[in-house]
Amino acid sequence: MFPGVDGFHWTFGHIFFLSVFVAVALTILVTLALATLRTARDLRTGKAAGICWHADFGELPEAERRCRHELAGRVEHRTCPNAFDCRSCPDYARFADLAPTVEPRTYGMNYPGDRFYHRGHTWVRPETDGTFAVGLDDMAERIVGKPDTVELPAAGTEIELQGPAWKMSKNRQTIRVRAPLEGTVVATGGAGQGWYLKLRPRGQANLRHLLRGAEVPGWLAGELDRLQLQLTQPDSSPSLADGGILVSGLMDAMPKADWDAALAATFLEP
Amino acid sequence: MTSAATGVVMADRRLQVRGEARSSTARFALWLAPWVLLLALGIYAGGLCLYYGLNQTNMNNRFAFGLWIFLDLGIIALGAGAFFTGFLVYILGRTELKPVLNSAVVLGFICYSGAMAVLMIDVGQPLRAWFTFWHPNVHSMLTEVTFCITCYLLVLTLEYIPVVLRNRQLRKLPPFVVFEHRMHLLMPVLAGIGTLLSFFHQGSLGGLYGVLRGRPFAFRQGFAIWPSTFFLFILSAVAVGPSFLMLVTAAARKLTGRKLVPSNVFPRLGFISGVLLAAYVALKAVDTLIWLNVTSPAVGFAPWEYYAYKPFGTTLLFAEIVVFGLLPAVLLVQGRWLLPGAALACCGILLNRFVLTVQTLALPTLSFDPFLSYTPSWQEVASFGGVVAYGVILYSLSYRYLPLFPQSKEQTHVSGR
Amino acid sequence: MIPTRRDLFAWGGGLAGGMLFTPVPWKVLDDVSIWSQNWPWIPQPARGPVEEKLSSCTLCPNACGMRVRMAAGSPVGLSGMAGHPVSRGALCPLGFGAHQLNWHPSRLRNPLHRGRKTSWEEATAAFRKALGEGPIAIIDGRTGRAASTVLERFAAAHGATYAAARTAEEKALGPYQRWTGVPTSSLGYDLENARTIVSFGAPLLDGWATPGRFTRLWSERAAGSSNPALRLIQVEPVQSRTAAFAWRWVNVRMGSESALASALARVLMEERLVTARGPMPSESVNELAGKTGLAAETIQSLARALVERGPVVAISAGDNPSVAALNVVLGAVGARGGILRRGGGTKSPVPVEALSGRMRAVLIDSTVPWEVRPNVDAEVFRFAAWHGGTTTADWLLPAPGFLEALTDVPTPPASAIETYAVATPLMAAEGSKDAARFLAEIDPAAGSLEDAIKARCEAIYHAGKGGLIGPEPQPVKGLASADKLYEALGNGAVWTGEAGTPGGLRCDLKEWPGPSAMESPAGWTDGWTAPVLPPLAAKLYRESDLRQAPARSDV
Amino acid sequence: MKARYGMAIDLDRCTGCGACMVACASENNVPRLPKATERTGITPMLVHPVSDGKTGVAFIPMPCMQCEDETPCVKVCPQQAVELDRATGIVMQMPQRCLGCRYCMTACPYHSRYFNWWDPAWPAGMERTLNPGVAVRMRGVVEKCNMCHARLHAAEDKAAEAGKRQIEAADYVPACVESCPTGAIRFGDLNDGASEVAKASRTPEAFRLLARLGTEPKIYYTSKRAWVRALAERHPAGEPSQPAAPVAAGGGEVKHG
Repeated sequence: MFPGVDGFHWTFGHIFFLSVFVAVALTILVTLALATLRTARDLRTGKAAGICWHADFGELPEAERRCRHELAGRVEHRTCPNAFDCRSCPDYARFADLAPTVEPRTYGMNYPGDRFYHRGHTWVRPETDGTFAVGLDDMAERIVGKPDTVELPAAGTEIELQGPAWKMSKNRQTIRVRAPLEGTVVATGGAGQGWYLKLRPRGQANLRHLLRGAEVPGWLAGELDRLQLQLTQPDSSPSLADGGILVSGLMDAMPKADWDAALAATFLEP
Repeated sequence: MTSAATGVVMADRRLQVRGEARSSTARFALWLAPWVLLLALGIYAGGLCLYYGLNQTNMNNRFAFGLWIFLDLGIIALGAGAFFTGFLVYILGRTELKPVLNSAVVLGFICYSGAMAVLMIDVGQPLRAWFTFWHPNVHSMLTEVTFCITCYLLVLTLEYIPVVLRNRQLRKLPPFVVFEHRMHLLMPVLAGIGTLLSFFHQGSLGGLYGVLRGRPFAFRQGFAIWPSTFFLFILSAVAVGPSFLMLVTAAARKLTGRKLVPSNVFPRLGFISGVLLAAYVALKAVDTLIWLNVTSPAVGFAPWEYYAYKPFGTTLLFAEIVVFGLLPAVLLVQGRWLLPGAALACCGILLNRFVLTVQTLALPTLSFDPFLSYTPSWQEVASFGGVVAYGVILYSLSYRYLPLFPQSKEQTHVSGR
Repeated sequence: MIPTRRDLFAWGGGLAGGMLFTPVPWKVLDDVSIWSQNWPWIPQPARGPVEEKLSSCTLCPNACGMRVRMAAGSPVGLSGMAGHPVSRGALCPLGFGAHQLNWHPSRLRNPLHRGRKTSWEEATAAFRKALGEGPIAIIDGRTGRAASTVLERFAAAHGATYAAARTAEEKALGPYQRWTGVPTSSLGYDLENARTIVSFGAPLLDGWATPGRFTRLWSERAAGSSNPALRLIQVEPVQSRTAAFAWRWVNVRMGSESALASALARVLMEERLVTARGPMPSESVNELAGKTGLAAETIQSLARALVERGPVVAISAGDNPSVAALNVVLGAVGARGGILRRGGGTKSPVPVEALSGRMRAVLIDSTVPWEVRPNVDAEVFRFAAWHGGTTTADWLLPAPGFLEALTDVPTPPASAIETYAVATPLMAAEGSKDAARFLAEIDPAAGSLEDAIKARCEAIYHAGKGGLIGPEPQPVKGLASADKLYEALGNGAVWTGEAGTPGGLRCDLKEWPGPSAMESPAGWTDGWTAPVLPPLAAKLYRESDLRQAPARSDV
Repeated sequence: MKARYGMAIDLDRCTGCGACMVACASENNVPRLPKATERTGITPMLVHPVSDGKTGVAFIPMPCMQCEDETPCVKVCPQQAVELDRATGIVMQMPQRCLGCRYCMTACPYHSRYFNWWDPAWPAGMERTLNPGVAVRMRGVVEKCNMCHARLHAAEDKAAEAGKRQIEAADYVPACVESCPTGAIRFGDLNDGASEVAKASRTPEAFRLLARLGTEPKIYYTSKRAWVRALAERHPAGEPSQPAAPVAAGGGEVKHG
C-alpha cells in the first residue's frame, strides 16, 4: 500500500486514511517531543524547583493552603492562590495593612521576632554583610532533636526557593529541608552554630513571602494541630506535649510513630 | 521477621502514597497472592498458545473467533470510560469529574493493554502484526481498528506516565516532576486525540461486524462507508464507560473502606451514562427493526431463523434491549440504584459483544450448514483470566503507590476532623 | 573532558536519528519480515527438474493408467492417464495420494520374525528348511502377471500348491467359470454396449472394478437424465452412493438379492418376456417377493423395465449364482452388452478359500490384501510393503513399495478388453525384495520377472493384434520387434488388444441355483493391497463428513 | 484480454467420491495432521453431502467461490493478504503476508477458508513428495483454494516460452477438475462465451450459492433437480435442511430423476 510496495497505486482512500493517520501520529509524537524539550529547558533554566513546588502545592488539601493573612486573623477565610509566593500576589497589599487579631503566643517554643519564617520550618535572618542566615526553627529542632547526619551544600551552590536546601537524617529517616530563599551559598554552619547556611540572595532580596510577627502563632497552631493528628495512632499515647510544651527530641521519644507522614505534613520533606 | 521481609515492608511503605492510610504490607501481599497465581497461570496458558500454536484453543475453522475476541471487544468497550472522561474534563470542561480522571486513565490503560496482549496471542503470527502498517488495506475496518488502537494505547501510555511519575519516590527526581508538569499542560491535546481515536476504533469494532456481507446476522446498512453498528458501538461504549468507572471505583471504595471521590461524582457519572444508554437503546431498537424487516430479508435470510437455535432465542434480544438496556438507563438517570444500574449496563454491553461475536459465527449461512457451538479450552479461559489478574494487580499497585484519587486526601481530612 | 549524562543522551539520540539514514534498520526490518515468513523447521519442497512419466497404478488389480510427476527423483503428484482404454483418465481417491505411501510410518524396512528384526538370510534359510520338509502353499494376489508365472513355476517345481486370492469382481464371475469352464480372467462385462444394467449391490459408482470405467460411462450416458441412455438399476438394502444416483433404486431386504434375481427370472419366463427356456426357480414369485420385502407387482414391473431396453446385464457384488442365472435367462451371457469372453487370461488357480488343514509353510505375496489369511495351520511367510497391524504371519518380509519395483499389469478384472502394461521402478527400493525375486534366488529355474515380461511381449508381438496407447500410439504391427514393444511398455505405453466379441461364450443352466449368502459390496479398498491408506485419503474420513471411515485406515 | 476463471459443477454428476479433495491436497501440499478434525482440518476443496430428507442425495464440492463483487475476504483483510486478481478473477490468498487474524474466515459465508492450526508436518521422508510449485504454509496463517495458481503460472511460462501471449486452455486445469472421474467439475473462462463453463452458467439449471448476498461467486452449480437448486439459498419458509443421513432400509422401489 505504501509507495515502493509492489502493486501500489494511490486512491482517495489511501490519501485520506494516510493523511489522518500521519496527522494523528505526528500530533502524538510532537506532544511528546514538546513535553520533553520543555522539560529540558526548564531544567536548564532552573525552573525545576518552582515547578516541583507548584506540583506539591497543587496536592495540598485546601485546609493547608491558608493565606498568611488568615493566619494573622486579618481576614476571615482565604485560600492562597499563589503557592505561598506573596511576592507575586496582587492582593498582598490589600490585606497587609489590616490589623492582626490573633494574640501573639509561641506555644512554649522559641520564635524570635527578628527572623522571617518559612512554612517549611526554616527561618531567615538578614545579616549585616548583606547575606541571609538560614536555620531550622524551634518546632523542627524539637521534632528532630539532634540529627544523626547533616549534609550541607558546598559554598557556591545555587539554591532555589522551595528547592532542597540541605539534607539531614534521623533514625534512618531522610529529611530534605526546603530552601526559604533563592541565592548562592556563601557559608555553611551547622546545628551547633545556630544557623545552617548563609545565602547571598539573587538580585534584590525580597522576603515578603516569609511569615513574621502575628502570622506565626496562627501558623504554628495549625502545624501543631496537624502534627498531633498525624502522630495520634489508636495504639499510642495521644500526648505530644509535656506540660503544654512540645517535648524536645520527639523523634527519639516516639520512635514507632509514622514519622514519614508526620514530617511530610510539616513540610519537612522526607 | 527476617531482615529481608523488613526491607520489603520498608520499601513498600516508602513507595506508598504519603499521608493516606494503606493496608499493611502483609495484607496487601495476601490480596495480591491469588491474582499473581492467576496471572502466572495465564502467562503459562498464553505461552502454550504461542509455543504450540492456536491448536491449544478450541477455536476452529467455523469458530474462527472465540472467547478472546468477545472479551476483547467487551473490555475495550468498558475501557471507553478513559477517553470519555478525558473528553468531558478537558474538552467540555466538566471539572467535577476530575477526581476520577486518573483512575479512568489507569482503567483505560489496563483494558487496552490487556486487550492488545490477548490479541497478540490470538493472531496466528504475532511477529507479522506490523505488516498491517506496511501493507494496510484502507478498506478494512480491522486496519482502522489496528491503527487507532495502537495510537490510542500510545496516548494512554502517555497519559498514564504522568500518573506514574507522581509516585513519591519518583517525585524526588526533579526531571520527572517537570516532565509530568509539562505533560499535564499538554494533556488537552492528548485528550482530544484520544477522543478522536477512540471514537473511530470503538466504531470500527462495531463496523467489523456490520460490514460482514456474508453474515446476514451481523450485516447492517449504514451511512456512507459505516454500517449502523459503527455508531451503535460508539454510543454503547461511551454510555457504559462511565458506568464501569463507577463500578470499579465503588469496588475500590468497598475494598479499601475509604471515601475516594466526592459524593457528587457518582450521580453525575450515572446520569451521563444513563442518558447515553437511553439514546443507545432507542437507536438499537430502531436498528434492530430495520435489520429484521429490511436488511436481512433482502439477502434471503429469514430473521426468525436467527433465533431458532437454542440457546440463542428471542429472550436474548429482549434481555439485550430491555433488561440490560432500558432498565439500567432508567436506574442510572433516576439515580437511586446507581451501582445495580451500572452493573446491568456493563452486563448489557458484554452480552451485545457476545451475541455479535458468537451468535454470528454459530448461525449457519449455507442452506446445508449445521448450527455449531464451541466451548473454550482451559488455555483460552486461563489466558483471559491472566489478563483480568493483570488488571487487578496493576490497578491495586496503582492505587497503592500512585495518587489515583488526588482528592481522597482531602476527603479523609474532612471526614477525619 | 568527562562526558556528562546529557552528552550521552545527545549522542544516543544523534546515533538513533543518524541510523535511520543508513540501510541498517531497513535491512533489519526486511530480514525480520522475511524471517517471520519462513520458519526453518517448516519443510519446503525440494527443487529439481520436473518431469512426467507414464505408468500404471499397481496398488490393486484394476490397472489405472497414471501420469506421475517427478521432481528431484521423487513422485510429487499423480493424475490419470487420459485415453487409457479402461481407466479412462480417472484414478480413485486413494490413488491420488498413493505417491506418499512409500514414506508411510508403517512402511516395513526390515524382515521381521515374530515381531523381531531379522535378516533376509535367516528368512531364506527358514523358507528353504520348510520347503525341504513340505507341504507348502504359495498364494498370489493377482494372477496373470509375470511374477505369477515365477510363483507358479516355482510351486510346480517344488510340489507346492499355487493358490490365489480374488477380488469381489472376479468372484462375481465365478458362476460363469463353473458353468462354461472359461476362467474368470478371460471374462468381462461389455458395459459400453449395455443399455440397461441391473446391479445387485455392486458399487458401480463407488469403486467397482476400474473406477474410471463405469463412472465415465455413467457420466456420459446417464447422469442427471430422467430417461437416460444407460439405465442403471441398483438393488441394495441401503441407499449407497450407487443407489442414490441410479435410475431406479430397488430397496430390498438385507440378503434377499438371490431371491429377487430368481423372482425376476421367473417373471421374465412366465410372462414370456424373454425367449430363453430352461430350469425355473422352484419358489413362486409371491414366495420370493415375500423374502425381498417387495410387492409382487413391483417385481413384475421391474422385470418389464429390464427388457424394455436391451442389451441388459446383471452384475452382482460377489459370487451369486442366482444373478448369474438371471443373466443366462436374460441372454446376456456371450451377448453384446452382456458378459463376453475376451483374449488373454490364465487358468484360475486354487482359490485361497479352498486351502485348509495343516501345512508346513505358506508364502503370501504382497499383492494379497492384508485381510486375506489362509485358513491353514502353517508357518507363514508374508510379503508386504507396509505393516498392517495385527498379523498371524511368522515372517514379515519387506516388499518393494509403490513404484519401486518392476511389475507388469495384466488386464483388470471385469474388463471387456484385453490390456497389458508395465510399471517400471521410478524409485530405488532399499532392502526390500518381492516374492518372485525371493523365490528365484532360492531356485533360479523359476525364472526372472524381466524374462517373463519379455516372453509376454514376444507373444503379443507375434500375435500382432491391437496397438499401443500412450506417448506414441501405434498398432503392434507397426513395431519393429518385440524388444521395441518391451521398450514402449517400459515408457508407459499401454497395449490394448481386441475387445471380446459376442458368441464366444455359451452357457446353459442345468438347474436353478440355490440362494447364496450376500457378500458385502466391495469398494475402493477391496483389492487394495496396501494395508494402510494414503494419508491424504485419510483426510476424507477425518476432516470431512463425506464418508464413513473403512476398517483400514492410517489413523 | 482479461479472463474470469470460474467453474460450473454439475451436481447431478458428482458421486461424492472425494478424488478432488485428495488431488487438491496433494497438489497444494496440504498435510494430513493426526489431530485435525473436520472442523480444524485444511480442505481447500471440500465435498458436502446433502439430502432432501427423503431419498434425494447430492454432493456439493466447495472450493473457494472466487467472489467477484464486494469480495468479503478481500474487503476485510487488514494487510492485503488477499487480493482479487483482476487479470484472472482469482481471489489470491498470500499466506506469507497473513498474520492469522482470521477476520476473513468470519467474513466468508461459504466457510471456504482454513486456518493452519498446526505447523505442517509429514512423516519422515514424505516431504520429498511435496509439489515443488507450491510453498508450504506455516501454522498461524489462513489459506484457501487459489484455483491451483501454480498451474496457471506453469501454463503462462509455457506460453511465454512458445512466444504466445495467451495460454492454452488445456494447459491450465486445476487439480480437482483434472481428478473428477465423472467430469462433474468443469473449468474455464467465464468471459469466453463459447467456453463450456460460460454456457453452463447460462442454463436455467445453473445457480450460485447464496447469490442474494451479492458476492457474485464465480463457481456455478448446475442440477436438474429442483430441490438441489433450492439449496442455493437458505429457505426462508422451511426447516433448515440437515446433512445427509442414511435412509433406513424399508422395501420398495424408489424413482429418481
